[in-house]
Amino acid sequence: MTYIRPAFRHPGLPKNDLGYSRADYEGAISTLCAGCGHDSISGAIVQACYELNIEPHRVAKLSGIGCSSKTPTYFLSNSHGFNSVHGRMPSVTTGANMANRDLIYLGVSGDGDSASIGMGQFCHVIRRNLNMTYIVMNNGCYGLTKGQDSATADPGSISKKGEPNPFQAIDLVGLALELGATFVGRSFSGDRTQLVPLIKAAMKHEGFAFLDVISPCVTFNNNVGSTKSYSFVRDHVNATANIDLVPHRDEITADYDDAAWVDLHDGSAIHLKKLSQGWDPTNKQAALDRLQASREAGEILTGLVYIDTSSRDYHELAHTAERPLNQLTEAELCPGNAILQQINAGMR
Amino acid sequence: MTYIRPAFRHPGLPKNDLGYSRADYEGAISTLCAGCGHDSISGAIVQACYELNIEPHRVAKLSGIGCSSKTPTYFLSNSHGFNSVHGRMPSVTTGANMANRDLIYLGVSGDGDSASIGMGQFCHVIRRNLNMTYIVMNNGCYGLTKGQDSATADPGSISKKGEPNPFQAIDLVGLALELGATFVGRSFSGDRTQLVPLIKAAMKHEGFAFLDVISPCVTFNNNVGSTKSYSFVRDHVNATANIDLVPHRDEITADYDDAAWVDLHDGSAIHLKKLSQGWDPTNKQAALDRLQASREAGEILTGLVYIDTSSRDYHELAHTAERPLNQLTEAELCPGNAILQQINAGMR
Amino acid sequence: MSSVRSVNDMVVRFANVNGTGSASANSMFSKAIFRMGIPVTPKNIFPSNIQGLPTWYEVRVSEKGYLGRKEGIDLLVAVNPQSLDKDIASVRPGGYLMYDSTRPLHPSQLRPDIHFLGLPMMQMAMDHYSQPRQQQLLKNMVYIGALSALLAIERDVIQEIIREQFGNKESLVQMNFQAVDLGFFYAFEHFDCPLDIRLERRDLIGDHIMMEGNAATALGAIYGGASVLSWYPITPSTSVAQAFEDFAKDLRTDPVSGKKNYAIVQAEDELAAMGMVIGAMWNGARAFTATSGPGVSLMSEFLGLAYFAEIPVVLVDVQRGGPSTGMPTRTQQSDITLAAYASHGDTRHVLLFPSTPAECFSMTADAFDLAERLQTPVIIMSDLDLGMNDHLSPPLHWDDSRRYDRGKVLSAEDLDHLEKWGRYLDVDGDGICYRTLPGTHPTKGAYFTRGSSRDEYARYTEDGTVYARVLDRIGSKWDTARSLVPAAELHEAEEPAEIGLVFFGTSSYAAMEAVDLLRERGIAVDALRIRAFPFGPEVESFLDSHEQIFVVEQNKEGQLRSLLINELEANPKKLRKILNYDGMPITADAIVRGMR
Amino acid sequence: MSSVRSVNDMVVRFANVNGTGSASANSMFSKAIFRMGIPVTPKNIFPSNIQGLPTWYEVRVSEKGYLGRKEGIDLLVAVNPQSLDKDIASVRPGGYLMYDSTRPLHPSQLRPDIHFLGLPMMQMAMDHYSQPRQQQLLKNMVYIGALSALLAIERDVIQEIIREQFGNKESLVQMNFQAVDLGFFYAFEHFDCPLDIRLERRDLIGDHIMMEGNAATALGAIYGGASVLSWYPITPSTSVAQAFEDFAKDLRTDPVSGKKNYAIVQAEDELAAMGMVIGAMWNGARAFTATSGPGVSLMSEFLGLAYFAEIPVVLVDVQRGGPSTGMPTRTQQSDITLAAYASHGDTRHVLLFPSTPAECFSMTADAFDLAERLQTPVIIMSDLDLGMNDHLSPPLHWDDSRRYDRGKVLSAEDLDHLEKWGRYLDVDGDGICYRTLPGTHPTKGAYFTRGSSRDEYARYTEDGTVYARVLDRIGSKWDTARSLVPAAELHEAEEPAEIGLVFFGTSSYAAMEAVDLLRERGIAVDALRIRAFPFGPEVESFLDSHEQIFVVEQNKEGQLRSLLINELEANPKKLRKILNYDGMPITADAIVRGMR
Ligand SMILES: Cc1ncc(C[n+]2csc(CCOP(=O)(O)OP(=O)(O)O)c2C)c(N)n1
Ligand SMILES: Cc1ncc(C[n+]2csc(CCOP(=O)(O)OP(=O)(O)O)c2C)c(N)n1
Ligand code: SF4
Ligand code: SF4
Ligand SMILES: [Mg+2]
Ligand SMILES: [Mg+2]
Repeated sequence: MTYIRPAFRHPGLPKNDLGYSRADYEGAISTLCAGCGHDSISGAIVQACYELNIEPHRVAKLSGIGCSSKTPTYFLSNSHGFNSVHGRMPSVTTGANMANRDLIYLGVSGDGDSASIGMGQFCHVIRRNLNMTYIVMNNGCYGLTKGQDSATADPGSISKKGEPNPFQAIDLVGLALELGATFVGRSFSGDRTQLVPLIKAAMKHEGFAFLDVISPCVTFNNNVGSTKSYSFVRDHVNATANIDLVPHRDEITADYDDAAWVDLHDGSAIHLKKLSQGWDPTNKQAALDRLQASREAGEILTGLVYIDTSSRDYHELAHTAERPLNQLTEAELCPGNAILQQINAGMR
Repeated sequence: MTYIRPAFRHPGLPKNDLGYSRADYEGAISTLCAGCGHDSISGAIVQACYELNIEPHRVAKLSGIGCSSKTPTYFLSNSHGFNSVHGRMPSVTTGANMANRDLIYLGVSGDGDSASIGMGQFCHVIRRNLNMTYIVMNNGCYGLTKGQDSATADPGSISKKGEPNPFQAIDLVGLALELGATFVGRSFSGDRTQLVPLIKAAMKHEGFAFLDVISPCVTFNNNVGSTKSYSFVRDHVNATANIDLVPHRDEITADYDDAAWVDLHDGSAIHLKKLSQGWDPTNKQAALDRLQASREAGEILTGLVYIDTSSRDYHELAHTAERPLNQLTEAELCPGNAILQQINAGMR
Repeated sequence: MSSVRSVNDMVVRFANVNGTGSASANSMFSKAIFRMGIPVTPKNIFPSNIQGLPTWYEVRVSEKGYLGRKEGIDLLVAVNPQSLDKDIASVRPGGYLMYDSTRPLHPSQLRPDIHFLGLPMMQMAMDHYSQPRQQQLLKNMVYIGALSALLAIERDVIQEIIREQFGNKESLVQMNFQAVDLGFFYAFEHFDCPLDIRLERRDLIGDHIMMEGNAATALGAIYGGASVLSWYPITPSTSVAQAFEDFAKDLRTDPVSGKKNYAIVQAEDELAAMGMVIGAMWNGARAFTATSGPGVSLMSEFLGLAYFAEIPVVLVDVQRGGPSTGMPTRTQQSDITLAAYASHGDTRHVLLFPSTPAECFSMTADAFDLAERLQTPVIIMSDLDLGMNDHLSPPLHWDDSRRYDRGKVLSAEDLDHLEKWGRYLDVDGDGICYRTLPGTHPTKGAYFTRGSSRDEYARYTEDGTVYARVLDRIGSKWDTARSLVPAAELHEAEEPAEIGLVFFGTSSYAAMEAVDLLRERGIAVDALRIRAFPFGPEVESFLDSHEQIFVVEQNKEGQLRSLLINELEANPKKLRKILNYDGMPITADAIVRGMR
Repeated sequence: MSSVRSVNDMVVRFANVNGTGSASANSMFSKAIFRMGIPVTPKNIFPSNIQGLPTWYEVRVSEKGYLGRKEGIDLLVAVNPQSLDKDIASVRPGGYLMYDSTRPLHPSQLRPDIHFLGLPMMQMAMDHYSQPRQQQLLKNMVYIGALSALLAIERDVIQEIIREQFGNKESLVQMNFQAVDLGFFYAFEHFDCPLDIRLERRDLIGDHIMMEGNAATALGAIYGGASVLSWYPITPSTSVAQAFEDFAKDLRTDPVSGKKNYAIVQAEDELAAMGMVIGAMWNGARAFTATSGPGVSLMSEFLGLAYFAEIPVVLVDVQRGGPSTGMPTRTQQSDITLAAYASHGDTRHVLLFPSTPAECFSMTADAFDLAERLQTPVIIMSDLDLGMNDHLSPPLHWDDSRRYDRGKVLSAEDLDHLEKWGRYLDVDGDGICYRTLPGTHPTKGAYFTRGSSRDEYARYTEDGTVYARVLDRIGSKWDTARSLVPAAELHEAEEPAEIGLVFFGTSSYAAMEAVDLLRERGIAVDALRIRAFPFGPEVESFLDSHEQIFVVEQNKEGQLRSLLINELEANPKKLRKILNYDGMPITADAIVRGMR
């Protein structure tokens, strides 16, 4: 926001090493549905930045379009934000990073924004190993346009009754691994104990860090089979063909060690499988196998799946100067008329 | 072509079971560079269709933009063809297939057309398991725009001297597997003995059949290190900064059993690794592992990598009527005024 | 304090929080007035958000049948504390404010110049219902009940509507009856009902229906024979696709096999959606897509391909507030320039401008005939106001004797009898050539479709003369199009008028009302409702025959006016702009002001 | 037979097969004439293919310095059997045809009304060189040698050019010398040299240079301070990016670290390319992209975002033959409408129209100042003819005292001293607001950039009044733009003229020649070369002060004319179209014909 926020802070608030309180990392009040998983992730981002002792204004937060892409307004209000167009956050972030390699880039997107319209840009930003954290708030649907299926797995699909979504689901974690992403992790919006450290690790990674965060949409439940608990609502909905009632819900949380079944609002559940403590995330082949295995077991693997500790980011690969390009002086940019006259001479 | 081609055929020409001669599957004369790998693939397509006893007019051939995408003019001149826009062949083919599920759909694309601008559509046509054969003529560069690097592996990269292409190469075979393609194979333009059967198998597959065919670009060799043999030419090129000389070259061929090093025109070579005879292409996990292994060994795996023999195509998944939609009668399409009046009544 | 006296002539606005079930209750209110035979139009003014933000429902009741928006609110039902102050301020002097008196108003909020009607909605709901969700929903029915007392809405009409909605679920029916009665009797006891703004049964509706434009568009596609839909969700066009799917399930499921005589794909984006439409049309099925501004921008390259390769396309553009993401839940008519000339190079596309659900239906059905006849894209320019709000409309009608015009498509038999054929030969002199469908004939009629330059036999060429000749021939189809598209609708004043008013789409409601207002002031105005681009001769002569012409549009630059000037070579000096682009539907008053 | 007498005034056309090394030989021919101080312009007419198809190289020589295309070929060098018949037919009566007499012509090919000059090119090459590749290349030098004898090109000039090209590679130098001599002496012996169309040294070039527009554009970006380029290959814009990379390697590599003071990404497509430009400009680096029509169509949505979110953008559109893929290797000026109004909603973009390499350079450099000053996209409208052909041009110049105008950007210090700041507050009344860059200040100046509607403080809003106010303010920047863009260039006739000729870009060469041709016929014409959109007052007064105005364009619909009518409210009746859209550059004769 461009207006200066009320400066008053409770003196007693705890501060991080830079002297910032948690509130310095917060944003505007969320306008998402009460209980939306996305808000939990925003909270985790605030916590991670606070713990990381980041200067808020050194972060640039970018997003596409969707409920998920709205969240940058709800954290880091002292950071510049850019709510671009649908599915195009990766290219805008790439340009921003090309211009100034010194900022911390945090990209937020949704499963529709990244796995459908943004698929091409998602694949190519990985290929360039752009130094950024890329969070997909994955609810398996198009929230802002009222709940159409997205191309990613529906977290509720395991307990689904009746006809499943006919098409292949795209697993963004598997895709990122296949495309050579240098940091790949997955978590669940409600599992703050796992999520905060993952976000911190991602933001510290030198290169492209991808986080697929499962984040239930409390409002659009495209899973009719398992929704008895809503009979009253659903009667209204069916009757009026007008989904305009949103029951208030509490945030879903899950704090677990190894594996856990997490109940979703629609009464369905997802089976989260945490990578064991001993897991070595630097072994690509193992990561691919493990992922494939849990898919076959119908589990959703969470945790830090893979990291390339020797990652070299876009600028290293491209041999860009250390100093950010947006800080080059006019003298450094413009060769001057003398050289131009030599060039003219070559054209005669 | 819309003009009737010269009807004269040599009486003695061999014919297939439908009574068509090979010439009935040919197209206009190629305008590609002499020795271009793409022409070899066109030849293989002609051969495959001839051997498959396909009625030429039951095939619809579609492409994007590029040298590779020009090839549909060079085969099956009795088939309708559609040279669409750059990177969008998958969506146009999807629409065509939705309209008429009874034709045989052959999509031809390039590595630029599919792995860059067309990446999103490539991923999503796989997801829908559209019943089509999708051939990428993969030369690792943008031929028609004069040889810029593409996002796929450069076949010449193994012997490359000096600075390699800095970015991750996209392996379309690995990508297709990850996205759940039901038929995935790779071959080399010069290996007709392997290629023709693969194309036949792909065209018989019920669902999305992907073939990554390595197809050297004889003209744009972005690999300066290994091109001594061209010193004369290259002198001119450097001197005039004007790549306008195209040496005539013979098509590169390779017929091999297990593994082979194939020399390319630029003096570099690619290491092709053929899947052994005993290979079971129905095991996904094995396919993923095998692919990963050969990547690490710096080999390019060729052959039929994976097939899902129980594949159900888009129309089966979507429960579309058996009869092609473009053959529905007006009576079947239009509910008539009586029903409309009932609908009106409901709106009062 | 002065109070407003009127029968069947008022603006009632509901201020709610979105996601609280108010929409269904509010629509019952309009429905009831409709059932009482009184012309009514509701408009949703909703946020680009799912839950918790202010949303308004504005209902205009007009004995004279004026269906445009009107300035000034006579009665406001304030259910949303967030927007309460703004809502109180929006009531016009002498008007009424009904509020939830469960929490009393702050004295500072009590405007002296309006009437306050306190109704303890939440309290009553809590007293009678246990579950919070029931309380929330039925609270809405309580104020509906109170309104029925205050405005004299026939109670059995409301009951009838409730019955229809909840059908066999008797428990729900009773629950809602009770809630309505609670409100009704509370109002009856506490206020002197009915107010002097009130309703009286009339017979002014005739056989008209109440329907959203998007649903009518979807039905038009069904009746027009569309069997392929590819789309990507975007407000305000999403409900076109969803309605098409619902109708298709009912009307297009094969009775025998139970399989679908249609195919719908939710595409990965708008580019792909348009690609699928092009592929399906090329292959002989009727296909369409629906989107809004951002989608049309993304489809630009493909629209150019369809124009130049001469492939039929039907595109529905439900316009919203631009540029860019703009105001996704507000209305505008600001994609006209883009739609008319989309894509690089010299292109020009056929546009249709519906103003009522009935026209959404008929024009969409017609669009398929036009597209296949002309072998070019046809774009239906609807907007959020028309598409997503209930509109009073003439009933939909289909002439069963009508046959689809599939345009110039050659069958296998035709090909057998043809001496020579070229895909792009203009044999009939109307600029339109004969096409063939894939798989038609074993040896004849195959050709190569491309976006690059080709000769009359579809052979690739770089010969400039041939290229220019092909461009000219494609251009000549424009005259054929002019003769086929729906003509503009002329409304002449009784006495000869020097002033002309030109408008299209949803501006028509306010524009026609403005014509009456001006007549009452003794100003004669001829009105012309544009229904399509290219413009017919009637438009040209209208421009010629008037000294001063005002063009009413809901965009900033006067985009239709530019089209008129470009295409009809009209002198810009005599065409004046009347514009509204704040995202709310234009009003008659604004038009009258604009003409001063 | 009549023969054509002329000195330093001719059209010579080379007919080759592409991919045979002819381009370098042919360019030596033009270069030699240039070095002899005679005005010359070559044009490549090449296929959309890499090898084996016909390609032509057409050279106009004009003592008077006319640099447009001219109809009628005086001398044709026929090296391509495929196109031979067509080539023979293209020579104008009395003209010359030089052909490869290694294979004799068929008698039927011998036109009685032209002169045939048989040169056994291939034979001579085979006699003297062993390797086939050498033979193919040096064959080209043989005909260059023959031409030097026939047209009296100074032999040492040619040798000088060969030396420059092959530099230290003495073996090559000698090989080429020899080939030239072979041709020279053969011609000298067999024909009476020089012909009556011939060349004579002059001093008409002055300090002019010979350069391709795309290279000049790239240099303009270097001098304009661009440090970020994102692009996607497409003919005819590809060489802009490639030249930028080459220049950057030389001029922008950090002397100390050897690292790059620039970043170039070959994007995955044009949408991404534009996204990267927007991201980089938002972050304070000067960035640009170059594309052609199809790319601009794909960038439409992003251009709307940049317009509405007010982010500077520099886009180079090297136009080619549209619509769709059209004629990718031919020239047109047919993206004007698209570029001016790209994207949905009410948008309008600043356009610059260069006509010479010198202007490609200066306008590209200026575009960055304009874009950052106006916080909006600026589009440079070049075309294939200007971009990919060598043009005679004034030398490039840079004023070292000039400083970049980075527009209204607040530093940390500025922010410290600011009481209150809103990203979209129009404090100066010029419609342009102060922006901040990410990372500037710990507590002040952070804001949220979005394509959706917002208030003056960048807060999201759905308030229609605020929304309309913001749209109006953005619109008001247009007047500021008008005062900043380069003014149109007026060429007044000696005596007062009633006829006005309006043109832009590459149409200018032929248009200025046409003005002279008309003067010779006693017709006075005032000429106006448009250089930018929005149009300045000078354009308005030019339209007002002429009875009859002809607008010359290389597109089918008269797109610039439409802009003039829309934006200046000019009466269409007095603006007549002179159009050429066959993909070849327009000629003076065509313009004169068009004015009849
Ligand atoms: C070009 C374009 N097409 C469509 C839309 C409409 N739209 C807005 S958000 C959205 C999908 C959002 O889904 P997702 O990214 O999963 O976010 P979520 O709301 O589920 O968090 C769509 C299709 C748009 N804004 N722009
Ligand atoms: C929208 C668009 N952008 C760019 C181009 C220019 N273009 C033509 S072909 C091509 C790349 C072709 O590469 P590939 O698909 O690998 O085909 P190849 O020529 O290598 O066989 C490009 C970028 C275009 N035609 N359309
Ligand atoms: S609709 Fe779903 S995703 Fe959007 S805010 Fe509500 S709960 Fe979250
Ligand atoms: S440029 Fe390369 S890809 Fe294109 S035709 Fe020539 S050899 Fe083939
Ligand atoms: Mg989502
Ligand atoms: Mg390629």
